[in-house]
Order: sequence, then C-alpha cells, then structure tokens
Amino acid sequence: MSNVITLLYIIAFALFIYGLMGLTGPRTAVRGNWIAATGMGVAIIATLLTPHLSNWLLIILGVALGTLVGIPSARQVKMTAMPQMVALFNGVGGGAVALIAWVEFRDLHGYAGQPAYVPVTSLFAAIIGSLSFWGSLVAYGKLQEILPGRPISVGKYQQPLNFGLLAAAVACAVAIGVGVDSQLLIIGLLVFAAALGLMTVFPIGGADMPVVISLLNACTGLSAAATGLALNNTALIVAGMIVGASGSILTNLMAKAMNRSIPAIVAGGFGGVTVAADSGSVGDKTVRQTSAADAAIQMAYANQVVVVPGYGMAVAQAQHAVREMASLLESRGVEVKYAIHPVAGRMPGHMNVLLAEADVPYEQLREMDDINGEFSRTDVALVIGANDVTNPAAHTNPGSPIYGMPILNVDQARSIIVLKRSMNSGFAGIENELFYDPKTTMLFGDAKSSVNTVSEELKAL
Amino acid sequence: MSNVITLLYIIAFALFIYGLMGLTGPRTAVRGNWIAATGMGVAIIATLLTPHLSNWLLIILGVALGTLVGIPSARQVKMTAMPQMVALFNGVGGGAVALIAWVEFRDLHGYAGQPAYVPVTSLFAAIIGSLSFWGSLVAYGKLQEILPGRPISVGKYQQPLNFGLLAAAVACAVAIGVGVDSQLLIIGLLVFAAALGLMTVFPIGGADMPVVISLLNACTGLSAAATGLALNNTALIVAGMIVGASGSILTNLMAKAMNRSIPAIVAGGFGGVTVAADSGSVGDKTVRQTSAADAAIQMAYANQVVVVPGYGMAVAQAQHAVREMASLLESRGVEVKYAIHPVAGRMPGHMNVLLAEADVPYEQLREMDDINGEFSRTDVALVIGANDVTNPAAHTNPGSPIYGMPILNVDQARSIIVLKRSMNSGFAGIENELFYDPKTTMLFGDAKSSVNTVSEELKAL
Amino acid sequence: MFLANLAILVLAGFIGFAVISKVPNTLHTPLMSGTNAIHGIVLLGGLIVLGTTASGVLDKILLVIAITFGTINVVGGFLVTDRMLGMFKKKPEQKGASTDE
Amino acid sequence: MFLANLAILVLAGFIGFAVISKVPNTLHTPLMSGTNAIHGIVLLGGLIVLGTTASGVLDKILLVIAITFGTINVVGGFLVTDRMLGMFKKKPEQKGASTDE
Ligand SMILES: NC(=O)c1ccc[n+]([C@@H]2O[C@H](COP(=O)([O-])OP(=O)(O)OC[C@H]3O[C@@H](n4cnc5c(N)ncnc54)[C@H](OP(=O)(O)O)[C@@H]3O)[C@@H](O)[C@H]2O)c1
Ligand SMILES: NC(=O)c1ccc[n+]([C@@H]2O[C@H](COP(=O)([O-])OP(=O)(O)OC[C@H]3O[C@@H](n4cnc5c(N)ncnc54)[C@H](OP(=O)(O)O)[C@@H]3O)[C@@H](O)[C@H]2O)c1
Repeated sequence: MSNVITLLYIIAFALFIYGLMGLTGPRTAVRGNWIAATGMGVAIIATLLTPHLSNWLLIILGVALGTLVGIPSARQVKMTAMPQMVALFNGVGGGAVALIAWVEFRDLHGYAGQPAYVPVTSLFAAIIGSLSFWGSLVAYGKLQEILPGRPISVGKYQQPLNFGLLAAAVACAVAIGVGVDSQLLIIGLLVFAAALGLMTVFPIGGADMPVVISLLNACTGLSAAATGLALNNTALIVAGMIVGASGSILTNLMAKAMNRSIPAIVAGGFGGVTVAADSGSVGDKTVRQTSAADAAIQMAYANQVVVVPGYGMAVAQAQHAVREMASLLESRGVEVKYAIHPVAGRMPGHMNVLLAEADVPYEQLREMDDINGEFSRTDVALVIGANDVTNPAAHTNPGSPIYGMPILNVDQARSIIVLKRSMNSGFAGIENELFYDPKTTMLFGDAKSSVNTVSEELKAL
Repeated sequence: MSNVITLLYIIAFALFIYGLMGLTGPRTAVRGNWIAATGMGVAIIATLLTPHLSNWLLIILGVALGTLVGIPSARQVKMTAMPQMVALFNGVGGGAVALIAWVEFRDLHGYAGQPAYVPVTSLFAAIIGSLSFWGSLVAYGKLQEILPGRPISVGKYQQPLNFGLLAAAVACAVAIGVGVDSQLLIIGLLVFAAALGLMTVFPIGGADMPVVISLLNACTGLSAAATGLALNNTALIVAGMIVGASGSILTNLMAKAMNRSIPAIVAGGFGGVTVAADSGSVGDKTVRQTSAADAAIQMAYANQVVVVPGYGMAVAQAQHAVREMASLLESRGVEVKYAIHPVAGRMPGHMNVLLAEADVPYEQLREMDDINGEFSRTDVALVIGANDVTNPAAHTNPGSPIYGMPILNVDQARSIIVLKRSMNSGFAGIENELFYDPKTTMLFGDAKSSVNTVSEELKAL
Repeated sequence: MFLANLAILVLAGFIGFAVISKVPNTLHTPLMSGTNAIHGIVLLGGLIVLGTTASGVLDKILLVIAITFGTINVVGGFLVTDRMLGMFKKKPEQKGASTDE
Repeated sequence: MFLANLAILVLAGFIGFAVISKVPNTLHTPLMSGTNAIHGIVLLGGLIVLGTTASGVLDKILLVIAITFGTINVVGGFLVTDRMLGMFKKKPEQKGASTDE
C-alpha cells in the first residue's frame, strides 16, 4: 500500500513540475495550471489511501469548509484585487504549516526520542509558517486598504526589535530542542514568529507588496518542505522545495523588473514615501496646459496615437473610457496602439488585466520592446496616469533612483499629452522631465473624467 | 560512514548540476566544466571511503591506466578531431557499464533471490552499454576516416535485421530474468547488443555523426543511471539520469539546428548521399568565373568585406591563409568581418574553432543574426567553401530539403565571390541558385591555394 | 531515510531554480499565484496527522483548521490563477507572430 | 529503497530537461562533451564492485578494464571539454556588448 502511495506521489510531483514549466510560457500557462492542479488531486487521493486512516468525518469537515470558502473567494474577487487574494491564500497555507507543527509537538511530547532532524525541521516550519501567516495578513490588509498603505514603523528601533523577536523565537526552539517539553515554549515560539511577521511587513510600503507577497510565498514553500522532512513525506518535500526555490527566483525577478532590491524592500521605506529626489536641472521650466477640446483635435487628425497607461489609469478605473475613446479615434481612421510597460501600475501585468477587462483587442497591446521603435513615427503619445515608466531620467540622470530602468521612449513622439491630476510624482517620488518637454502638454484632472471629456469633444468634432 | 558517503554524494551531484548550468552559457562554460569535474572528484573520494574496501592495488592500477591513457589523448587531439575523441570517451564509458553489469550477473549468480528491479536495471544497462560502446567505435572510425564516411548498409534488410538483433538481446535478458543462470546468455546478450550498435551506426553518413554521438552519449547516461539503480547508488542515478535527459534534449537541438530529424538520421541515408533534388528553375543559367587577380582588386577597393566560411575551408585547412589575407585587406583600410552560420562545417562551432585557432580576433566573428542585417551594406561577400548555409532555396523553394533553415543572406551583398573546387553540391546535395546570381563570380580551386593566390595578388597591387 | 529525503530536497531545489529562468514579466503574478497553490500541499500533512496520530480535542480542532486552511490555499489558489490567466486566452490567434519556440 | 531511488531518478530527469532549454549552437559540442565526462561516473560502480564483492580472476580483469574505461571517460572528457571551451576565453572583453544576463 505504502508503495502505491509513494508511486502516486512521484506521479503527483512530476505533474507539479510539468505544470510549473507550463506556467512559465504564455501559451502553455493555462494548461500548466490545471496540470499542477491534477497533480494536487493525485497527491490528495494518494494520502487518503494511507492504511488505517481515522477521523474521516473531521477530514471531510475540514476539506468541505476549505472548499466552501476557497471557491467563492477565488471566483468573486475582482481582477485588480487578486494580489491581495493571493496574499490571503498564501497566509492560510503558512497558518496550516504552523498548526501542524504545533500538533506534532504535542503528539510527540516535545520530540522525546525522535532523531534530531524532526525537531529541527518541525520547529523551523512552525516559525516560518507563523511568520508567513501574519505577514501575509498585513500584506492583504494594506492592499485591500483595510490598513494604511504607507510604511508604519517604530523608526530606528525597528531593526533591533525584529532581530530581538527572531532571537526569542529561535531561543524557544532551542529550549524545546534540548528537551524542555512545555506548551508555553511552543506557544511562545509561534507568538514571537507572528510578531516578527507583523513587524516585518508593517514598515513596507503598499507598492512593494507584490514583491513581499512573493517572498512570503517562497517562505511558505520552504516551511512546507520542512514539514515534509519532519513527516517523512516525499510529496511535501518536493512540492514545498520547488515553491521555495522558484519563489525565491521569482521574487528576485519581480524586484529587478521594478529596479528594487529585496534587502532594501525588507528594510522598509521608499515604497510609498516620497524620497528627497535630486531634481537636478528642473527649476525654471514651464509646463504647458491643454484642454480636452485641443487634445481631441490633435488626436483626431493624427495618423497614429499610442496610449501609454500607468498606475493612474488603474486608480481612476479609466480603462473602459479609454477603450471607448480609442474606438472613436479608430472610426476616424486613426491607428491606436497601447504601449505596455512591464511594471506600469502596481503589479506585473496590471495594465494587461485592466485593458483585457475593457476588451481592448489583444493585437493593440504592445510590449515595451516592440513599441519603443515606433514612438518616432507616432503623432501623439497619450500618457494616461503613467509617470515613472516614461521618465527619461532613467536614461539620462545617473543619480536618479530609477537610473537604468528600461522605460517607454515616449519623449520621441512628435507630441505628448499627459493626463494626470497634478504635478505630483509617481511611485518613485521623483520629478519627470517629460512633463516640461516643449512637445508635452498636460491635461489635468482625474483620468476617467478627462478621457470622457475628450470623447465628448471627439463626438462633437 | 555510509551517511558521510551519501552526504558527499549529494554535494557531488549538486556540483554536477551547478556545473552543467554553467556549461550552457559562453561566459560560465569553462568554470562550469571545472565545477562538474570537482563534483566528480568528490564522488570518487566518497566512494573510496566505503568501509572494508579491498583490492586496492587493482583499483589503483585501473585508475592509473585510465589516467595515463586519458590525459595525453585529450591533450594531444587536434581541435578538429575532437568530435571523434568525444565518441571514443563516450564509448569506453558505455563499455564500463556493460562490463560492470556482466560482473554483477556473475557475482549474483543470475540474480537469484534479488528483487525484480535488480535484473531489470542491470540487464538494461548491459544492453545499452554494449550498444553504446560499439556504436561509438564506429562513429569514431567514420570521423577519423578509418572507416568510410558514407553510409554502409544491407539495404532494405537493415531494419528487420536491427529489429531482430534487439529482439535477440531482449530475449536473452528475459531468459536470465526468469531464472536461467547461464554465462552463455549474458555473453549472447552483450554480443547481440554489440551487433545492434554496429548495425545502427554503419548505415549513417559521416556528416550526421555529431548527432549520433550525442544520442549515444544520452544512452550511456541512461545506462549509468540504470547501473545506479541496480547498485543502489545515488550519485550514479542522479548523474546518469541528468546526462540521459539533457543528452536527449541536446541531440534534439543539434538535429534541429541542421534541419534534420532524429528518426531520419537513425534510419540512415541522406547524410553523405546526394539526394535527387528538385533543381527547379536552374537550367540554362550561366556561371561567371573570375581570377584571383580580379578578386583581389575587387576586395582591395571595397569598404567592407564579409568572409563566409564553410565546410570547404575546414577541408582545405585554409583558416591561416584566410586570416593572412584579411590582415592584408585591413592594412589597406578594408573592414573585414566573418559571418558564422551556426551549422557551417560539420560540427556546431566548427568555424569558431578553426578561426580561433588561426587567431582571428573574436570581435570579427559575427553570429548569423548579427551579421544578416549587414550584407546589404557589404561590398564583397567572400564565400570560402560554404554552400548550403548560403543557399537562398531555404527561403524561396518550399520543395527544397533545406527549406525553412535559417541561412546567411549572402545574396544581399553588392557582389559575391565564391571559392570552391567545382560546381558540386554540399552536404544537402542540392543546387545553389546563389552561384548563378548575376552578382556572383566563382573562383574555382582548393580554398587554401585560392586564398593564397589572392593574397599574393593583394601584395602585388 | 533522512538522507534520501535530503537528496530529494536538493534536487527539487535545483528544479525550482532551473524552471524559473526566463519568465515574461506579465506572467510573474500568475506564476506566483500558481506556486502559491502548490504549497497548499501542506494539506496532506494535516490529513496524515489527523488521520493517524491525532488525539484530544484541541489537536483535532487545530488540525481541522489546518485542513481548512490548506484546502483554501489549494482550491482558491488554482482557481484564482486560472482566472488571472484568462487574459492570455486571446493570444493563440496571433501565434504566427511569435518566434519558433 | 527502490522507490526513493525512483523519485530521485525522476527528479534528476527533470533537471536534465530544464537545464538544457536554450543553449547557443556553438556550445552544443562542448556541452555534449561535458555531459559525456559526467557519465564517466560509472567508474564508481567499478570501484564499488571491485572493492567489495568481486572474486575470481575473470571478474577482476573485467573490473580493472571497466575502471580503466571509466577513468578515461572522466579524465579525458573533462580535459577535452576544457580545451574546446578555450575558444570562449576571449569573450569577456566584449562583455558590454551582450544584453543584461
Ligand atoms: N507593476 C508592478 O509590478 C509594480 C509594483 C510595485 C511598484 N511598481 C512601480 O510603480 C511605478 C509604475 O509606474 P507608473 O508610470 O505606472 O505609475 P507612477 O509612476 O506611480 O505614476 C502614476 C501617476 O498616476 C497619476 N494618477 C494617480 N491617480 C490618478 C487619477 N485618478 N487620474 C489621473 N492620474 C492619476 C499620479 O499623478 P497625480 O497624483 O498627479 O495624478 C502619478 O504620477 C514604477 O515606478 C514601478 O517600479 C510597479
Ligand atoms: N555544423 C554542424 O554541426 C553540421 C553537422 C552535420 C551536417 N551539417 C550540415 O553541413 C552543411 C554545412 O554547410 P556548409 O555551407 O558549411 O558546407 P556544405 O554545404 O557542405 O558545402 C561545402 C562546400 O565546400 C566545398 N569544398 C569542399 N572542399 C573544398 C576545398 N578543399 N576547397 C574549396 N572548397 C571546398 C564543396 O564544394 P566543391 O566540392 O565544389 O569544392 C562544398 O560545396 C549544412 O547542410 C549543415 O546542415 C552541419
């Protein structure tokens, strides 16, 4: 019997790996996800084949409850709220790890008579699981705007405090390891780890949350692998470790794509705060304002208009209005394309999600590398709530925090219209020379209402 | 003790994997190779830690012999003879697998009382190891020109014969498996597998040998993994299987790069034979001949000359002469570049090896994708013994066997000079329209002497 | 046993690294979500402990919560990933435009 | 034991597949040669069998040959790979020209 289970586990993790490979390519991703899900089904069935399994009713109760909660929350969540939903799902995974470790401790009476690797892996899982649970809850709260998105910290005491919490949790683990069998110790360990999770994520700004969630995801994976080592379960070891490793790489890729470093993120600050930027030569430059009517005329007689959406379009939920305006332009023979910067918005693929929701034809969405060559042939670049991703300082100012980040070469267009509410800076908190470019005109106001007014003007033309 | 060994094995295969990852990138390849070699050192030391190891003298004898043979043959082999050297090294690896399996059979008295997986894996290893040994020897012989490079086959009986040999080998294995303990059976198995190896590789043309060697390499890897399963040795399992899997992928990549399919190669034919090509519209077209003096003048007054080397340059060993001619041109202010097609010659990287040997500066070697845009700006494309890789039929003639293969767009150059000995076709055995292009002139003769004459003329100018 | 598990752990780690080498930016979030669903595998741990060694009310309560959590992680994770990936559904039409694999 | 080995086998196979995804053409031959050296690991098999269970003259002769073969495979393989890779030594100079990683 146990041979059959192991064989099924091997099949299960082969499916996980194969599915994961699929998830890395756009054409195979959907299928990859379902292959991995099939692997999970196989793993669960294999486990239920364990001889002499008891407590069936409770098992069914737990699975039923989880399904009843999981399906509707996944089904009903809005596209733009998905990152925080992932944070929640990740958190409960970590919570499960912590709870299992706790019960293990109780069942094994403080690991008396177990080989050394059992307490080590099990307590590691307990610490990371608890940290991941509470950290994920904070990340959820921030993105869902239940908690304030700005960094909350106790200032310069933050680092020593976090370090102290970690030390306390590890101390509990060591005490348990050397043989002290006390419920207080394991509870203390879980509580210290929980506090560490809270204290680590609170000081991080809302905009850095996608990276933090990815990091916590990798942690939960590692803790699942540790649980697998403690329980001697191949499926847990393989699946957990794969998530741990791939999650670390992914976190790194995400941080790199937005020109941030993981240590800097975890140390807090920046994300959400306006850093004192070296505004350089900006000073006595002037800003040209335009009106919706002028903007409409300019675009109506263009050959090609490239829309550059950014975080502001997401805030204003202007995607449907934009799509409508584009249709009006197209009916006048104007060619409309969308320039999608990889980190425009606040999560990877943010713009794709929004524009897909508004049924913008896929062919009109152009990735950065594709479209950058086209700006010089573009009559009007219409920047809708984008800022950093168009900032030429990334090319020209080595002192800028975004120096080196690839940007959309909006400044090469023949003329540029920028839709935003004020001269405020974006995520990186820095000035944008583009707005002072003689070719640029600004149309101030909420993106959605500005676009709608432009559409009215277009109809009136 | 055995725990230490297992731990060292884990370190060893981690080094293999890490080294292999390094081997896939040009900048990390050299280091990757040495990391993998370090892993091998760790694995060998770990094995020598096995408790109660005896026969030390014989062990030392074997290792010493192997080192004495291995080092000089690797050191002294000429760059261009390396593929056949790899074939030899691969062959002896397969031979080792087969011999170990044979001894296992003898030691275990026909696997009496062993669990089923021992005979299955061990006999699998015996068959594949023997096949790989003898197949590799033939591949070596063909490339080293000890054996004729052209396909040698028994015609339409080849497939049934090979199938019969495979069936005979498997029959021996089955007989052993059901409990017949006879030395004759294992020897028969090894002999049938050997015959199968010979019969499979003989009918394959010399030009397909790199792919065949890669395939045999993957086979040896698999047989090593099977040996590992039989001996319950983690290091063998992991290392063997990684080679088996990566070797299969690599074989596929190599075959794809030269527009061949693995089944077609293994089934024999094509490689080396002239297939009846649909020569299409070629017919009353004329060929323009030129002289070394004319060619020299044409190039001396060019701004940019692109050298397109091919198999013929390797045959003529003209690389040093080419380098000398290029220096003469450069001293006259002509810009010289080399267009390196990925499958020019008869092994991947063939041209790089030759030109590096002649100390051509690395910056002048341009990969296909880099240089293809430049031909339209090129005054003279000097094609030295290249044929298929310049054949425009790959773009224009869907009936051509090379249709779809990426080629060097030599036909876009302002003028083309082709150095070859005759109007004979190249590897694919098909006509090349390029030679009839009005912009093309042919300089017939051995590549080395033609280039040398051109150099003389350049000096005389 | 532990050493065999350790070998498996190391290999799985390498697989994780090797698979995520080059991923287009737009797939980062779905990929995070998909791997997130996979670590819901801890559910198995809950099943095994509850089904074999658990005794006492507190243990059982904790484990039912753990199983509920794990199930949410798995079910919700795969479903939400699928929804995210909805935006790639339109891609096949312009398949010809992409380079050959 | 066999099942743990099978799990290891499957994982190693995936690693082999995943690592060799995109390799520049010029590296095909060195990569073939490098993996070729790695399967010289069968040498270990020869060492173990000769050092622990082998008896009889024929067995010993066969195993010494096997060890010799395996050593040639390993030593020759890594050295010849290194020589092949000699041609990439000049690359670092023009590193700036390549795209970031
Ligand atoms: N994509 C990701 O995964 C991710 C994750 C974390 C961080 N980031 C970072 O986020 C930034 C993204 O760049 P981005 O150009 O998209 O955005 P951005 O630089 O953050 O700028 C957004 C702009 O939108 C404007 N805006 C806000 N609400 C608006 C509304 N209702 N109507 C009109 N305009 C509005 C704001 O200016 P006003 O206040 O003047 O209106 C702001 O300057 C990058 O720095 C990136 O590194 C990205
Ligand atoms: N690179 C690899 O890994 C590999 C492996 C296997 C097969 N292939 C295949 O090999 C082909 C390579 O293309 P290629 O353009 O390099 O070579 P090719 O198409 O085989 O043509 C070589 C040409 O060189 C000429 N030649 C031979 N000896 C010469 C000499 N001493 N002096 C001057 N010219 C000489 C021959 O014409 P004359 O007889 O008229 O002189 C022949 O047409 C491709 O089809 C590729 O798929 C490549």
